[in-house]
Amino acid sequence: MSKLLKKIERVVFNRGNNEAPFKFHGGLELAPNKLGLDKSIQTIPLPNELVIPLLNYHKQLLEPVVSIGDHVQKGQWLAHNLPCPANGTVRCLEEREVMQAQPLLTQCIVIDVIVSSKTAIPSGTSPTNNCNTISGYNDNDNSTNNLWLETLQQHGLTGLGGAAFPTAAKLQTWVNANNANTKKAVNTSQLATLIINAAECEPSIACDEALMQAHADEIVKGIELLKNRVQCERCVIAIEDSKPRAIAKIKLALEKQLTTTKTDTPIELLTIPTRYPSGAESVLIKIVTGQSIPKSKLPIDFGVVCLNVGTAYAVWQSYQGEPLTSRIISLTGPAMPNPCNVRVSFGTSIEHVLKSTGNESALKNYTIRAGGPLTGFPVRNMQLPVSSKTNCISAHTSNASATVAQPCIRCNACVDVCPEYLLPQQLHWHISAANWQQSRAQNLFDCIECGCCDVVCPSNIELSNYFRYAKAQLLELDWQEEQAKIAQIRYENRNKRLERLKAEREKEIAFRKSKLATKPAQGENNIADAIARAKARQRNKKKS
Amino acid sequence: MSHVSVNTALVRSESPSVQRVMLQVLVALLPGIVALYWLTGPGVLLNVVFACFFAVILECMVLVVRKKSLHGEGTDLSIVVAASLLALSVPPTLPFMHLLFGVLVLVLLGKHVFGGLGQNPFNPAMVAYAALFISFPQSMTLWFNPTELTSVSLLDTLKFKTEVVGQTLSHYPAWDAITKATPLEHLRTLKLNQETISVELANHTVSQAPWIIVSACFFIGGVYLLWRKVIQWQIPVTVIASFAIVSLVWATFGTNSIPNIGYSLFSGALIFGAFFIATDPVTAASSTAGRIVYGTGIGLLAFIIRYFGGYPDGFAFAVLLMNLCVPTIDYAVLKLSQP
Amino acid sequence: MSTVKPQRSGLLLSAAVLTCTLLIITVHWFSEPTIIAAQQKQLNELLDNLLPAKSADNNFKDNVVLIESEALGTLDAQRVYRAELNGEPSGAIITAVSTMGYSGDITLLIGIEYNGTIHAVRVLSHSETPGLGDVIETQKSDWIFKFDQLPTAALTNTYWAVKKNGGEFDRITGATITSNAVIKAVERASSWYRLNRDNLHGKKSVKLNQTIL
Amino acid sequence: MENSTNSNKSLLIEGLWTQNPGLVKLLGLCPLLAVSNSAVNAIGLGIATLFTLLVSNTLVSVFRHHIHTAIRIPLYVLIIATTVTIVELLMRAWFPGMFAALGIFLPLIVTNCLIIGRAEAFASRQSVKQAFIDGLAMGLGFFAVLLILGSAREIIGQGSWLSNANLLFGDLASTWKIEFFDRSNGVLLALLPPGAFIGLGLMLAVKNAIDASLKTKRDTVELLNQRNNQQANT
Repeated sequence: MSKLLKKIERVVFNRGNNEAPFKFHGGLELAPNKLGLDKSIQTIPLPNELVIPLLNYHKQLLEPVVSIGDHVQKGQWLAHNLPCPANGTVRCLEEREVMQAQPLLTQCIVIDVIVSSKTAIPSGTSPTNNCNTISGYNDNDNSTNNLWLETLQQHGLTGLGGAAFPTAAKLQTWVNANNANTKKAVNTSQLATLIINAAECEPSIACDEALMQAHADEIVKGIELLKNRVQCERCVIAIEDSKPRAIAKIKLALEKQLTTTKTDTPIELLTIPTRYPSGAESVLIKIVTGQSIPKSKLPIDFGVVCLNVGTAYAVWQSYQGEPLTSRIISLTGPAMPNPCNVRVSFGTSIEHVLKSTGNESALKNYTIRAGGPLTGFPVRNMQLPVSSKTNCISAHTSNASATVAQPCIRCNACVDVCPEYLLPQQLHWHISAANWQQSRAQNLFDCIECGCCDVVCPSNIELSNYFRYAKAQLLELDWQEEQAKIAQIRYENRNKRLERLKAEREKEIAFRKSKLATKPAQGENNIADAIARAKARQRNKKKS
Repeated sequence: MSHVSVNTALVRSESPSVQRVMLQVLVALLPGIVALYWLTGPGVLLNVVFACFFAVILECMVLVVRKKSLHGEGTDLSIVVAASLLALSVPPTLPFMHLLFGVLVLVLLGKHVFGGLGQNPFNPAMVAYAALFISFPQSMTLWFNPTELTSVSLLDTLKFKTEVVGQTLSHYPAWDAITKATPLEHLRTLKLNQETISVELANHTVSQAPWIIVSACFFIGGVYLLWRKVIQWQIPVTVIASFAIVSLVWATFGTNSIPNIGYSLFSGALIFGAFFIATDPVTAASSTAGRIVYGTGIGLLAFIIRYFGGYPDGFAFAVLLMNLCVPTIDYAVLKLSQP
Repeated sequence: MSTVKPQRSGLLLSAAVLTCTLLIITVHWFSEPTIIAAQQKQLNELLDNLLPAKSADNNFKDNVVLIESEALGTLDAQRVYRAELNGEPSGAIITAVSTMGYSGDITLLIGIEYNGTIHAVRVLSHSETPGLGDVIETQKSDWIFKFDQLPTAALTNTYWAVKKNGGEFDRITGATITSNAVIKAVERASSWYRLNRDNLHGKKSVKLNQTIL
Repeated sequence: MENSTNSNKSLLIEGLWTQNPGLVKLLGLCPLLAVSNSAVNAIGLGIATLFTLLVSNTLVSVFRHHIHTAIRIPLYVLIIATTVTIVELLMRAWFPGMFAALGIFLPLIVTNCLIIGRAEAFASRQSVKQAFIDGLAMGLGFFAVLLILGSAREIIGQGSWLSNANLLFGDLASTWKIEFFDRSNGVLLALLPPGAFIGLGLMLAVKNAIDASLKTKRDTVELLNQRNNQQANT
């Protein structure tokens, strides 16, 4: 059925060339509200202290490779694949709150920044050396590729779209595959496609747009590098049509690129309609290729890799020997005195960011949010450090979502806007009844938490919150189940071991018993012999 | 609960709200109410006012008992809409006591027994209608005879609606002259008497004219709802289309005991129900495909019950039966549409 | 309990069956006369209401003929109880069926005197709509009493309909069909009786297995 | 399995409330729903069921040591069927009107799972006294549900209570009928089968609501006690 639907869709709306993208279900046309794009990107001065969480993408704690008091250099590892953003001294290792929707304390390295001109690079692990061995674009044997991926890893490259997935891991399976077929694990007619996501993920966030306006050439070079490394059959950069200036800049850079290099697969520039959440990975893949990715699969299974435009720039920076230690952040919102886009080192506190951009007054008077209006969250602690996930800080006069939620009347507005074909009202129903497994059966995990349903809900229900909560509950349940299974196996193994030991012991006892059983017999013989001998002796004595 | 919150004020200009939706439904009902007033006299207004008044009072009482905020569920007008729909479905001659029973069923059995707004599997107005229809079949199948209407004043109607309580209708032979069965009830009577109904039907199409106007007014209201995007097109279109197609097929190939399409569509509760009853979002299917299945089911069941069942107009029962199927429809659509 | 032997179980079961059977036989034996009397009393109450008191001196409950006539609604055999006074026919109780009800058949008992005057009509069984058609039961309304003492011989054909259709009967509100069905059935049965009464009273009676109607 | 720890009081509470056959175990719903359209019908069936339950429980308990597992079900059925047949015969003879009103549901008591259920689950393992009291409690519980449902349906449906009492209690009882309003204004829905289902559903809801509120109360008291103890300890 789904295949049939897809086929019909393909025939009826046969799109997918670079002129007209595929349509996706649902979504919302929201006002872009981009602020501060007229200003150039400033790099804000380094703060006195940087706080670097020792937590990787998989929420595992990293083992620090530096100790308290060490002098550290920009680019030097603080832990495995975690480059230091600035020169300084390791002040301490302590638990700090990190920027996350649910407050979380975790181990962080706190660094006292030393603002000084060049100091000698200390000995130790310094990843910057490797990239020198990478030669031109077209040198593409496996060993070079592996070296390149290793460099990306060592430079701490993660996606800059919001999820911060490690870039090297994303590219790994693809880079070393020699032909297009091995690039597709799932048998599809899909071309092996590299998609550069230049559709801003949310309204009012402008960091990608600002980046494109400022660094179009570098971005294109980065894409070219990626394209040649991964050997894709198609390479698309998708930009929303609400960004004419960025589109013009990129177009110009692409043309420039074409004059310098010759290639079979030129980078396509795809202008897509401005419709939230076109910046979400699964939705963008749908828009560009027409392929919907079920949650059980990864885009790479369908021969597609999607990277943020910021990541492409970071790849180019990495190629230039620069590790990823800072990112562009949008300072925006109706109550932000001086909205702008600035480059901020990871580990800088929100307070410092706002103070050094002339937005100090926003700290006192208004609500501060990290992230956009739909997927962001309010921040109360102004000392939280910026990370590669932080794309926006906004200020508001009040928290408008404080309206009281009313009962759901199942008006289906949420169904109409859901890009993942979910039935949010049905999920809400199941979750309200704590029917976790039922919500899983209704594909809860396909939810991308875009928040479209929250926007259209006439009853002001915070639907995506329910979904986050239910996901957490389900993961917890799964974990418990797994633990129970492990415990069960452990218990069974223990029982087996005990049985084995018991059997051995019994065997031993049986063996000893049998030994004992034979011994007394011998003993009797001995006695009998002794008696016989004694008697014989007596007889002999008598005889003699 | 996590601390993420969508700042909806940042991205939406006009905030949709349940009150606004309900208000639009009430506005859409106005032409139909006016037409019914013109056709059947002041009884319909009395019904609407009385039903809404008691429904609101009862709703507030229940909310107090259930320790719920009056600001949330009490002011969202949903109960006013449901009570109005019930009041428009029942005859204008219905005694107040019977209507009160209907409102009781609507609020208690239709809505709050299941947990209040949004939790009820069955359309509350139709639950109340069905309960009334089964409980008081005499007063539920009686309407003012439009041709005698000029002689019925507001005072007369009030008298009828209050005094008849406690008495059998047959004790009021005088009222026999100015009341009559609904057109569909009449049709059924004819059919059961095994008389040829084609002549009657021809005459009836003429006397049908006022009913067509009433249906047309409800149709206008329904189009307004579609225009304001309060309802989606799938349900009304499929209800009417499936009913029309089956009627057409039956009238062409079946026996002559089925009236023509125009008569079929504009008599009874079909138009009113297709736009206002079946589209109740709480009890309808969710997805587009689901709504199509749901609407088609209602149209077919309404046809079957009307022409082959035990009741003259089975729209309420068709809706209730399809309400039962909604979870299954939703689930099936979800399973089929996802890879 | 598992120590009990199977043979013993069988014996126990047989003994229990025997005891129970004996018990039931005993109870049946001493309650049977009362049961028959109660049934007879019920029947008598029903039938006695259908004919005038002291209009019969024969045991008309046993004086039954089975009639197959379309006039009685169906072609199935219907019972007719014949009453006699001093050896002369004095009336009959006719079982008639109407197939024209709103839902399903309506079975009627019509008590009619020899001169054609209806003494009373009662409904034996029906499945009319509760609240509408079921008011033909005596418990629910007194509509059915409208047939009492109706001199059918003196009535014209137009009399037998509800007022709305030009007849003389009040209809049951909301149940024109049911009213008409009963009226028509009574009309046909009474006219059939007037035409066939002499023939009917001459017939030999049949012995019925059941006494319950 | 013999234990006599069940006090008579707890057995009665179980039958009437916590393990009520009509509201908790939902046993014997067919006659319960079908016959509860008037108070007198309900009383008639209630008494018949109560009597059958008493007799079968007692007999099963008396013979519990002599019944082999293999033949226990046929024996229970035999005992129950005999009791029901006797009840039926007696009713036909002395309460013919009641017998006619109850119709098929009187002989159908044989198949009421409540009776065989109690015989199998309780009477076959307990002393005669316990089994008798259990039969009484369960029968009374069933009787109570029938009576409440029957009364409610009769009052709402036809505006009267205890009509036709003469069928059960003799001609003297024909004056017992209490009339609240005219029959023609009754809510017919209550008398018809759907009314039985709705009525039982509402009774279940009320019972659960009472249980829930009792539990909250008990929990609160316990919590307070715990707190007091803690304070006392500190």
